[in-house]
Amino acid sequence: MENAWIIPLFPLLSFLFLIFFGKRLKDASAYIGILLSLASFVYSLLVLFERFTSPTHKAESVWLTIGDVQLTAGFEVNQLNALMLVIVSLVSFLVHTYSKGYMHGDERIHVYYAYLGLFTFAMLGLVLSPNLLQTYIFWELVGLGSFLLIGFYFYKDEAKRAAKKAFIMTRIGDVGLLIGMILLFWQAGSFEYDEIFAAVEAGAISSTMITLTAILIFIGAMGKSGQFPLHTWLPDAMEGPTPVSALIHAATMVAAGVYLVASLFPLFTASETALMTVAIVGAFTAIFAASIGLVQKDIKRVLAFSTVSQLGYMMLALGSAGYVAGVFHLMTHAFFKALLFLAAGSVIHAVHTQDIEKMGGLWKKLRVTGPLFLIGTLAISGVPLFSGFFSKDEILIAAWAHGNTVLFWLAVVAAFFTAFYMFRLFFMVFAGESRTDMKHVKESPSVMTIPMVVLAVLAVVAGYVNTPWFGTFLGDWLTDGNPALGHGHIEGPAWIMIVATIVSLLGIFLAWLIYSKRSLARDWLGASTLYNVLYNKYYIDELYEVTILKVTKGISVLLRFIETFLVEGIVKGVAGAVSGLGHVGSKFQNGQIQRYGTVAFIGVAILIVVFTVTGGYLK
Amino acid sequence: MNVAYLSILVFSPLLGILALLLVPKANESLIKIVGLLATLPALLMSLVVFFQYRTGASLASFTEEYKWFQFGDPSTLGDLFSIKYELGIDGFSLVMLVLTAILSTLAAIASIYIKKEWKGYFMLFLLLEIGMLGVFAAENLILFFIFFEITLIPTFFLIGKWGYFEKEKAAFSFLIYNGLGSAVLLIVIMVLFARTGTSNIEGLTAIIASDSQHLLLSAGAKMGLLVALLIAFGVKLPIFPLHSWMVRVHVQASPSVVMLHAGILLKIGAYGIIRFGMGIFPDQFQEIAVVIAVLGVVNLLYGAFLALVQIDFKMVLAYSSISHMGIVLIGLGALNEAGIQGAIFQVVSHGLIAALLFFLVGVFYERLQTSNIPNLGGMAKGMPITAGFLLAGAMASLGMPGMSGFVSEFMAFLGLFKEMPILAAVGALGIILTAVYLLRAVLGITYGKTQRDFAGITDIRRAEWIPALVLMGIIVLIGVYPSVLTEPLTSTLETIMLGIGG
Amino acid sequence: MSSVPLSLYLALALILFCIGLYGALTKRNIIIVLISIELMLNAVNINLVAFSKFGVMPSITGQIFALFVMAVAAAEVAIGVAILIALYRNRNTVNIDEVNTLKN
Amino acid sequence: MTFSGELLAFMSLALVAIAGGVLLLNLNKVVHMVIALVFTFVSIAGIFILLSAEFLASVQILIYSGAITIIMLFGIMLTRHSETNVPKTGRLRKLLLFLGILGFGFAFYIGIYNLDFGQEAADLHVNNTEQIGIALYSKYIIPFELTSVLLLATLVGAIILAKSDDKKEAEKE
Repeated sequence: MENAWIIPLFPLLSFLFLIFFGKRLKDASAYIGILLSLASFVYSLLVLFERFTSPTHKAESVWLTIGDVQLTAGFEVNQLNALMLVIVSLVSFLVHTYSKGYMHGDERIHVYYAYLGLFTFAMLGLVLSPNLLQTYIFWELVGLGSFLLIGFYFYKDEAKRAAKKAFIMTRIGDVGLLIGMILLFWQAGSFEYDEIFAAVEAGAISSTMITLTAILIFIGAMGKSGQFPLHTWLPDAMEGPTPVSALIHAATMVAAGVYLVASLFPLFTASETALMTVAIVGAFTAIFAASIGLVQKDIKRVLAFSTVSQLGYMMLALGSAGYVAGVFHLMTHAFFKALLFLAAGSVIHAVHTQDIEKMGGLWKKLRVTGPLFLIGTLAISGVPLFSGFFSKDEILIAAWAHGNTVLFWLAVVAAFFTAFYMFRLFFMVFAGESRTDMKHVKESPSVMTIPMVVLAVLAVVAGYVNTPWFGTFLGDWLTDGNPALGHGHIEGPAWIMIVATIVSLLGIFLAWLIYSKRSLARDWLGASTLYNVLYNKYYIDELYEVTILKVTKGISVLLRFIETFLVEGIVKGVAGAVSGLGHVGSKFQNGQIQRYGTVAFIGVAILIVVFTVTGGYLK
Repeated sequence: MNVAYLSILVFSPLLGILALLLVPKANESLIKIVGLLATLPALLMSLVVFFQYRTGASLASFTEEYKWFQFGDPSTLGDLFSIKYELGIDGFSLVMLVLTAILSTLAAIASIYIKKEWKGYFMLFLLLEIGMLGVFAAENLILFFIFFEITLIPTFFLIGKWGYFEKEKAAFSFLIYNGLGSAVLLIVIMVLFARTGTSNIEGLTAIIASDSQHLLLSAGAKMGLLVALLIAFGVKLPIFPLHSWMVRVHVQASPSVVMLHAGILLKIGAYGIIRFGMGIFPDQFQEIAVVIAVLGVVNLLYGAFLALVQIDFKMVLAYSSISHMGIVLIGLGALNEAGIQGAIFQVVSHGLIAALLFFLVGVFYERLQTSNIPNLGGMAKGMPITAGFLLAGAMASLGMPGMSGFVSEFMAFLGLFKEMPILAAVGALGIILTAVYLLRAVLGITYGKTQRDFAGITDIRRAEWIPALVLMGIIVLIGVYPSVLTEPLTSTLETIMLGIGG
Repeated sequence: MSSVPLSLYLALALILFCIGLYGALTKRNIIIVLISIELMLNAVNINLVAFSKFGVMPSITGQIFALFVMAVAAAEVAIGVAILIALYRNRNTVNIDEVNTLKN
Repeated sequence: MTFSGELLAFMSLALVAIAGGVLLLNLNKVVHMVIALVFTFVSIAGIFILLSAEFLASVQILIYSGAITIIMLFGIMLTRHSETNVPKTGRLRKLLLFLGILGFGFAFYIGIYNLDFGQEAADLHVNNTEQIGIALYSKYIIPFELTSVLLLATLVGAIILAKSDDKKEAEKE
């Protein structure tokens, strides 16, 4: 565990190596990426196992000295970190492997693997950070990595726009995080998590300040985790290669926001307002994104909105003081969403389109992908015995136990939506007759299917580490020795579980009726206003377009006017004055000694008078 | 340390000028080689000092002092009213010296793009280097001023002769603005000299500090002098609204000259404000700290908003320089350790980043004859390495952690948030805007559909690798391991903080 | 003790000097300009002689200086008139406005 | 300042000197101006006597009232002076100059007003010429000799300048 800092270095090595020498390696560069990510995964596993038996390890050294203040850098392995390490490195390794098949033949594959390495490095570094500053550093690097990956197909205008949008939207959140972090620093005198918590506990920080900083930091989390209103970049980010979506938008980057709130959990619990904000934003995002997901036609966009919605769930859990629930869902979601994305990638790889209207009947063609996709869908819909069921249940209980009744019911509705749109997706892609020519559709190679199988297994079993039936192992372990994080398991009424099950089954049933059995017509949907509003994502993008963008542009144009007319005007004025003086001066130079004398004498006279009257300069 | 080490360091490019006199005018390659070689001694010597300092050597032994000339009767006045030739360095000026030496060498490499009259070009170039090195090594205000002026004239010719279409206009506006700035500076220096009888920087600092009763200079006069200093160096920095010359110069001068201009010459302004404004008048500086911070935020936002609507990439970079210099002011306005250190970091960091970006502009302008963003789209296809460097440079510029820009930006804001949180929050908007305009510009150039035929256009070539890699390397080094800079700066910072009394 | 104080002599010299200055700078005729300059020199002489009597260190030196000034003034007038005549021969004028060869 | 014969003499001499100066500025004919100046010069000689500089007074009369005025008159006679076609100096310039001189005079007046060193040389008038002679030939011998060189140069210069160019004259005719 003392050497846990090596873990992020493997992918960094991969990045550096591939950037400099990748061009000569061509396809072989994939193996380097895979090997190194495997190494960090294995090492993470070792660290996790070691963590079961030994206490938290933390090591730091001075990074930057500002006067008397020393900012440190180092790493920390606590329960949450160790768990995240494994999740991130595992998904990263699987995505590396999967990409070998998916990106096969791309001439820039070495660049792709280099970017993957950079991203994984940043994410692992983020997970290991023992203080806010280091977190922020890797937080930004994660943003950079995702920016590069989203914009991987740089020659497409959409990719360019999406990358730019992702970067800027998350940057807006980052500024919130930066401000919150700096304010916290001047209050607590340190960026270290433990010292901040100690200061909070000791009451050294006023409660308004706690609320303010917590909310500012949450803004950062909102940016990265795609919470409303900073969510718009996430669906657009689907322009990147599909495995990237699995990595970024399922397991790692978007989870970073949740992770941040989780690791600063004691700060949030110190302020009821901050917690409430997190819960409300989370619940609203959950239902908001789910409603948009109902009508999307792009397979990846559906998954993207589902991600946003699930992240909202996690935020709701954390905001309801359900630390374990949030982290638990983060973990299960990482597995089943990665599975879904990879399976979707496999579908896209096979049919070369992302429009679900053009798919259908793929169940028979894709004998491996189909069932795997189904497992993922079942897991996310919260069907009992799959991992999503347990974690979602925990969240609902937490929300109920915390007394957020309204939010609880919102979450239940969101769960219904989730089940509905996920199965709508499943039925439209796999069931029924194919709607376009599907003769050349072939199953993906095993290098792609094997990672999916691994994830599918995890999507099923991951839930059993923390169940009300077989013990709450995960929860106990996570909160062990840290009472600030709450109880390992929150007891809730049993009917919640039943309601959740019924709701999700209902959603599935409805989807089946409409999209598979077609006993309910769906033509009327397309024409309604509601449909349009949903399909256009509540016109949020357009709203930003006309408000923020226009205002910014307006200010810029205004300032440009100031620049051209005012500043340049001053310049011209000065220049004019100088040349005018020159003209006046040249009039004196008429060659007549008398005029020279006159001018010189008047100058001297003025000087003498001034000196006599003022009695000298600067007296 | 042997005598006259610093003098040799500062005047070593003179050797190159003399050598160039002997080289025939038409021998292009030889002139370029001599010009490049002439920058190397200063580089090596400054690096030697730097590493010696890092290993614990004292910088005091480098101080040189010779009698130069004197006003009045030496027997009665003693050392008063005598002007000495004094060179000396502390951590801050050492860092600036190293930066100057590095950028000069790299700019000499980047001078491959110069198309005509290489001999004159390199002679002026080396003269400029002497001036820049001297500015940072001078311990005496009058000597400082002389070196300051030495930088002015070569730059004027370098812009006016080897620039682009509107080079003359740019050169003249450069000269007028900076000439006015120098005039104001000269007045300040003369008043100080006349009142205190010394022009030694340390001596002045001590005298003004002991003059808390305002016997030598009234409080108002001190404030006036400080404001005059701010104007004089504000032109160089530049502070809004004294910036329009600098935009023109950035657009019109040739890349190698802009590398030095943006990298070093603008920094003289910051150096002057820190050294003289803050060093000599710490109490007055404290009084106007808020104004400085507000000016910084205005600079930051103003530059950023204007960079947002520019079409020419060079204009974007020019306004981004204004915006980044705002961060220097923000750091100074904070007036605490974090802020000042951030400001100094920003000085160094922006020097490197601006040099890198302008060098890259030179690289693709040479090949594509345009720097208009709409004409350039999709460069990553034709020139992937250049595009990669450009993207990396933009990331450094917008403050990506792991690169030097982040450290400085972070510390400057860290400082300001302690003193004026609300102003700092407004300034933090600039961080977003920086990302927006840089991405808009750089993605417009590198990403998207290819706008033109890249057939036959080579990517970055042999010699061009060196500046790009070296600059990138230093940027990352500072970003990852900032102690490389903080340690030399510690003593300087302590002195400044002592003066402020904080 | 003399009953006329130093300041009166100096005031007289000042008035004469001012008159001379005004004449030298406004008159168009070169001869008058020359005469005005003589007047200014004379005013200076008064000062010198006055200080020779009432100065910090009264001595004969002031008078000697006045003597030198007179010698130089005489020389100056001689040269001035010579130039005037040469000028008149070439330009046929004594108007100072037309003497502007300094311009080119 | 008590009333005495000395003061009366000073006042009248000063009055004449200033009047001469003012007339110099305001008379129309050049010859009249020169004559006005003679009065000034002579009264300055009187002032010199009041200041115990008898030798200087005589030199003043010899050189200024005699030599210089005569040279001037020669100069006037050798050139033609038409009062009609001489353009007047600009009013603005005159005004500015007048103000400038007024300020200048005012500033100096502040300086000399009530200036008094409290010391007075007592023996200047005793053998004045002798004293001057001794100083001139001992202490100030070098300037004295230089003055002679200057006068010689003036002599030669004046002749060369004023001499008509024979060749040109010949060509003209």
